[in-house]
Amino acid sequence: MFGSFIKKSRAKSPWIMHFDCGSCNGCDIEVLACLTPLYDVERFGIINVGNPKHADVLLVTGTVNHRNKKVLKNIYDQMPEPKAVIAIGACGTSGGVFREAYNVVGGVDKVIPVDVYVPGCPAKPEAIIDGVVAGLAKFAQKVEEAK
Amino acid sequence: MDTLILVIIGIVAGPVLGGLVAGLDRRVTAWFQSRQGPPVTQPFFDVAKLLGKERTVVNQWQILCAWVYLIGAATSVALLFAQADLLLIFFVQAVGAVFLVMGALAVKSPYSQVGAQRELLQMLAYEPVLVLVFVGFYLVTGSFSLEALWAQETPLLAKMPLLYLALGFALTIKLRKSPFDFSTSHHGHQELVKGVLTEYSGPYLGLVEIAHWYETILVLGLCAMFWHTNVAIMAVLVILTYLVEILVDNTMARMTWRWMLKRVWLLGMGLSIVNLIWLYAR
Amino acid sequence: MATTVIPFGPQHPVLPEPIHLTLKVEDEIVKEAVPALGYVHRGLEKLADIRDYHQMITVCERVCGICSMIHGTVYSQCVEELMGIEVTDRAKMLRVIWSELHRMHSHLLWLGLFADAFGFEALFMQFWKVRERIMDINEATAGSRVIVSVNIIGGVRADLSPEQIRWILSELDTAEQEIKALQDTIMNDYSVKSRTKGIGVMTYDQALELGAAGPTLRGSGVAQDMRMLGYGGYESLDFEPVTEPDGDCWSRSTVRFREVLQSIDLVRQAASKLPEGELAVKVKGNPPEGEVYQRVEQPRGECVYYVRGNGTKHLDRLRIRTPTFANIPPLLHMVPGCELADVPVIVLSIDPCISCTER
Amino acid sequence: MKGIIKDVTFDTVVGEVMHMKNDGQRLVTLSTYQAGEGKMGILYHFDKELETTHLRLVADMDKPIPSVSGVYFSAMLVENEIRDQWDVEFDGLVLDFNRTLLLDPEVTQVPLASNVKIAPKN
Amino acid sequence: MSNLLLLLILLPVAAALVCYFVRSSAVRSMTVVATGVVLALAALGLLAQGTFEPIMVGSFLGIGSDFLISVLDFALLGVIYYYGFKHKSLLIQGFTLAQAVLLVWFEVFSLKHAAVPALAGDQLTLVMVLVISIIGSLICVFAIPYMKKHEGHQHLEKSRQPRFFFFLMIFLGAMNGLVLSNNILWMYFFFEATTLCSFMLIGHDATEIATRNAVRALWMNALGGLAFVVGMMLIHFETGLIDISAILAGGPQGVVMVTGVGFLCLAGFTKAAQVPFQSWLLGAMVAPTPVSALLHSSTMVKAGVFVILRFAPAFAGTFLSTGVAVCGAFTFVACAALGVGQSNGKKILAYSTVSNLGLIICCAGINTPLALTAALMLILFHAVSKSLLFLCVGTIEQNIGSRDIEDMRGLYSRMPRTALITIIGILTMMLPPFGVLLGKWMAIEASADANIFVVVMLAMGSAMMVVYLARWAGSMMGTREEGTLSESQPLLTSVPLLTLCLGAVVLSAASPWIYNSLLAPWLGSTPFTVGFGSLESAHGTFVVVPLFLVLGLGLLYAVRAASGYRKSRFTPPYMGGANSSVSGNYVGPMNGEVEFSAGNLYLDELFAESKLTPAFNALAVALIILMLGGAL
Repeated sequence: MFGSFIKKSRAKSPWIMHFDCGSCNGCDIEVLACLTPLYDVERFGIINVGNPKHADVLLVTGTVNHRNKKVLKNIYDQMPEPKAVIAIGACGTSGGVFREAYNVVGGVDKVIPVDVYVPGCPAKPEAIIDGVVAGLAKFAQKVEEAK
Repeated sequence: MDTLILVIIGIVAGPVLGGLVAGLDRRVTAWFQSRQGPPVTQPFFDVAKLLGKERTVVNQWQILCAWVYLIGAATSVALLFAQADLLLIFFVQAVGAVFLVMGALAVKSPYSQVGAQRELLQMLAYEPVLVLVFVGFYLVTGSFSLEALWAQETPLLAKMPLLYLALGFALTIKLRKSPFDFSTSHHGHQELVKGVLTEYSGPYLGLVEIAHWYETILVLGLCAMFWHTNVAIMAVLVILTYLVEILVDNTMARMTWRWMLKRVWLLGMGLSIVNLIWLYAR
Repeated sequence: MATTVIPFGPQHPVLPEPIHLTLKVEDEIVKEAVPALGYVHRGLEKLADIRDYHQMITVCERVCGICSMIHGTVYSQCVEELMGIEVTDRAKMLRVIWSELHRMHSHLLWLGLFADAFGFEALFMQFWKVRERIMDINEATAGSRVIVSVNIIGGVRADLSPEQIRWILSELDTAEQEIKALQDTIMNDYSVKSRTKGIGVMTYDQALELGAAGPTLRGSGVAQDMRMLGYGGYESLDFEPVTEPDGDCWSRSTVRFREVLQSIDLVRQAASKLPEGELAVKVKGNPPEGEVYQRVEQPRGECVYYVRGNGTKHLDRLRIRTPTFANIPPLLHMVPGCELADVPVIVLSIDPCISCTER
Repeated sequence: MKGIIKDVTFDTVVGEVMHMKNDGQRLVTLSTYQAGEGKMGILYHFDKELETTHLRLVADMDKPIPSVSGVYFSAMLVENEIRDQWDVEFDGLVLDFNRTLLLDPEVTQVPLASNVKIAPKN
Repeated sequence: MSNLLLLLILLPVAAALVCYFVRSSAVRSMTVVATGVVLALAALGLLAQGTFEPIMVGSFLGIGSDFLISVLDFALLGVIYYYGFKHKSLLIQGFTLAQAVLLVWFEVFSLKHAAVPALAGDQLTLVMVLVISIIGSLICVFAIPYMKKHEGHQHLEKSRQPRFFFFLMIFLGAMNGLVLSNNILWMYFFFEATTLCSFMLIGHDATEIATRNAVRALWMNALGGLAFVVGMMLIHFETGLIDISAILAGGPQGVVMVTGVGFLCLAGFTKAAQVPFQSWLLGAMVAPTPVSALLHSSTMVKAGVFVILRFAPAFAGTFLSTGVAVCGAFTFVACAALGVGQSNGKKILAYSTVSNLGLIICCAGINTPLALTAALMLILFHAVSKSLLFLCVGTIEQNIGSRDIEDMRGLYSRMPRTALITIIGILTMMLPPFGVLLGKWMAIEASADANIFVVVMLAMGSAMMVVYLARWAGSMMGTREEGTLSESQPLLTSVPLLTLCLGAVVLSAASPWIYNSLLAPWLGSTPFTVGFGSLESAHGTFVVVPLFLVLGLGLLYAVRAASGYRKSRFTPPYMGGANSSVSGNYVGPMNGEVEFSAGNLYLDELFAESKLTPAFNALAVALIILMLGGAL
């Protein structure tokens, strides 16, 4: 019984952690806007924790460059399972407008596995919330498969 | 036998009530911030999720310390329900608090280290105030045991109004509310990441959270003792006190420990001493 | 006395963007702060080699999402000056309106983050609530909330109808009331004052010597605002630069606070003076050889563009110096000696935009 | 380009900058561009009461360039950036990041030197 | 009976002579261990026989023992004067001369020479004898391997260990003598003997700083000796008594007598290193660690506390009593505050000791049965825990070469055994259900009846004590790396450590029964009743055994959970995402490796030793003058 409660709780309490990888800030402020009164994601139990050790979902905005790819990998490794990664915006999914710049590695999936891609330049808060929901479904599925 | 039943009630009801209080707290806070906020049962989902997460630690001391923190907090609530000696309740509570700090000091993380130091300073601030509150209690009832309270005919608040205010300081610190939320904050945005809790993760963070619920019940229980003659007024007093806590939390910035030490020592101790002198003189 | 070394960043909940400061603290007093950058560096100045001068607007707008409008404006102005194009007055005034809206949303966003830096979450929520009005205006008029992308070389691509302008003005009236109500809260609150007054002090002379820019400079009492240069329509608007004398975090936040109100006023002025005319002039050919140096006032301060053309459709050199880049040396000056708890407050008080800084 | 432009050389640059400082000028920034094979142009932009002054230094890239960070601390950051982007050295840089301000060891090419073109990544 | 008593006093003296004259280290070790065992057994034997009425001591070789003591008194004073002369200390010379003059006048003109029973033993004495003989002996045993290593570090040409153990052993004898004396002159003699021994031991290493600190200790204690003589004379002047049990039976009798007791208390203050005399004890930290352990936990300082506690009935209910309570409480809070600012492990322990002694003295001043019980409890449990901690610090220092608590960070990874014992030792100092906390609980409950200053100072002090102890214990925890060798300790090191550690825990658990059998009969009225393994009083209840069971089982469960750590994934700590390959380090500016470094908050602007000490000293002097003046 407790096991099923835990399973249910996972979907009800996704704690997010936002990492800005080299974004132009456009997506970042939209992620923050999700927390604010208009969108209020805390309704769904989503909290921005800012510490990978407490987080369930990693939101990554922006392109990966040579310096922050290590940070990104490190943060991902420090998150306890089960976890999901959501790449936000054109840059996070593919490198976007910067993809040919000399210090750019590319999208987030060049470094860590990504579960959900949220498009947009910048992605709108609605899209980000939708992405988190899709991510939760993904990670419920992952937990099932792991059994 | 009655005591045993009360203790069991305390141990079981403690986290349930504590979780609900935390849920209501988030709800009211959201209301203050023009938001809707999560469902009241949200803290239970959070903790259940945490308990189901992968166990990751930096070293094994953290596991030990998280458990002892929980055990200490639960024991202190049990003692509260057993109507034991107030000082004893307080010292047992300190066992948990000290272990939480030691677990944070055991890891090589600067955030957790600094957070632990700040947590110790918080203890330094509220402990003397609490002891003085208990001394006031003794002066009124003639005993440090909670049992002695029921023989009193007038509520304690009438005789210890200033001590109740001083207790408010201790309460705010213990509940980790602004302006005293610098060792760890309920909100993630702090210069120390999550301070003393930075390195506790997954199930161990869940344990710490449950222990925190116990502590909430402990301090609210202490507040409730100030109006023991009437259950309705007791409830109103506790609810009012907690609302004031949330109000303060939402209308104050986070302060520094330097500010805290000066204010709590001067104001908190000052209020206590004035009240105690009055009690001695009586 | 034992030293604690604290890695402040690159990933840190207080920092909106990755930057790193190695803080050496004793008794929580910062003794030394060494920065590390490059976590956001993409190298987009070099993209001028493979994107033509029209495409570069898109890139320049993404130097920073928060001040994207003004990056687009200054880039367009540079190319226009290089190519000798005169933009219509209507286009100039429309640029002013969107620029000032951008400034407002940037400042409101910053005020929220700043409140969050000293743990005043309720205030963060309130500022961001007001800010949503501006975001709505952006979305309704330009089709996008953050990066409005209205600039093109030679003018703007979107227009404002009289109804839209009326609606914008009425929204701004409401916003103004809400902001003034918040002003009472933030400026007179005891806890806010004690966390910001006297923290991170930089005097008038130091601010000039360290090359501070924007509100950071004006917070130290230097009346310098690039809009006084009178570029792109500002020459016909009436305004005084906002300054505060103390040079501490409180001054800098007050400057930004008053600038929000000033921007509302500027939008009103611009709307009332909005002339009729074409939105954009036709642009032909490539930028000729030559160099252009342009400075504009962004929400974070003075932004400098240096552009060299070489006669091809690719620019020879595009150099961007953003305000935060100029404000990092002052930051390094302000941090040592403060309390650890004040570091986030001081760091945020320069309104860091690392994405700008590192491009 | 608006504003007064003065040419300086390796020998006079620090003295001129010092002169500007004594005049109460604010160092805005340094701009760089390619000035022919093996040479780069550096512009030192100054501001006083919204009036702009530029110092132009055309430098050989294989020689250490005199640093002005001793005069204006704020030049430290931009000189480090130039060091990263052009692989030039500065003489007397107060805080030398040694080409690590923006770049990591993985980046082997010199970003802004003209003979190195960026190949689009796959 | 009296043979047992003589054994307790004279056996150490004999052992001391053997140590000094037989220069074989094997014989010396044997002697020390054997003496320790015999002393411990003798103390237990004395305990088994229970309390005894004052008894006379006969004569040696035809010389009356009282006369012998008098002669030895002057000899001692002579020796002390010699050292004062040698180190050019006018203070020592002055105080000693004054003592000698007063003593001559007292013994020759004033004293009515009558036979007075020299030795007596009540529960207080028995507890003290147990503490001295068992804990003191353990420390002496610990000293054997310690001194070997210590001298190994020093590269001495000729071992100075004979001298060291000579004084160590004499010390034990003198302490036993002190607590057993019933004749106040005997007590004075032993009091002075501990002064001399401590001087010798503090200065043992003969470095410049050691000598300087030893001289300081000597002049402060000589001042105490002078106060003792004055007190003794004043008491005799009013009551005509030098029989302690008779003095106590009489209670306070007039101004002069109470003032005399006040001077005895002052003597106790100097010996117990109360503010403003704390500096001698801090200076004593230069001595080898067994000396610190001996001086701070079981003997020297306890002598001061003992004197005050012994004479507590003689000032019950007077203003002096309140004065003593306030002075003690002040020392408690002042030294706790000074301890917060310290990073030197031995200094922390020193301040914590002085602070706890202050608490005991405060209890003696409160002077209710509850408070006196608290005092005795504290003496017993503090001695165990504190000596354990000193020995731990000594062991750690010999291994890592530092006594700074910052250097002990993560000590568990290097010295798991010692670190664990130290952590347990610290926990027994500050947390329930252990004995020291039990004592502190009693003290606070007792203080609620006293005045408000005492209450406030106790509340502040106990909070500060938690701060500096908790952070020390916490920072010693650390990760044990795979493949590190388990730590090896010599038998003579590990036996005392383990015995004391076990003792601290087991005695705490047994505290209700210790109270019942040992402490309760001491006072006429019993403040506590024992039920369900808990101590109940009118003030409140401390559920010792249930708490031990609940917290103990909880701890066991937690330990079990922690030892299942292999099920958990080990991750490096969070470093802003910039972790380097070494745990705790990160990649910082210029892609450089930045090493982990953390320091405690010492609250320098609030708790700086250099700023606080003069202020506290001045306040304490004022309080002491008030205390003595108030008695008049």
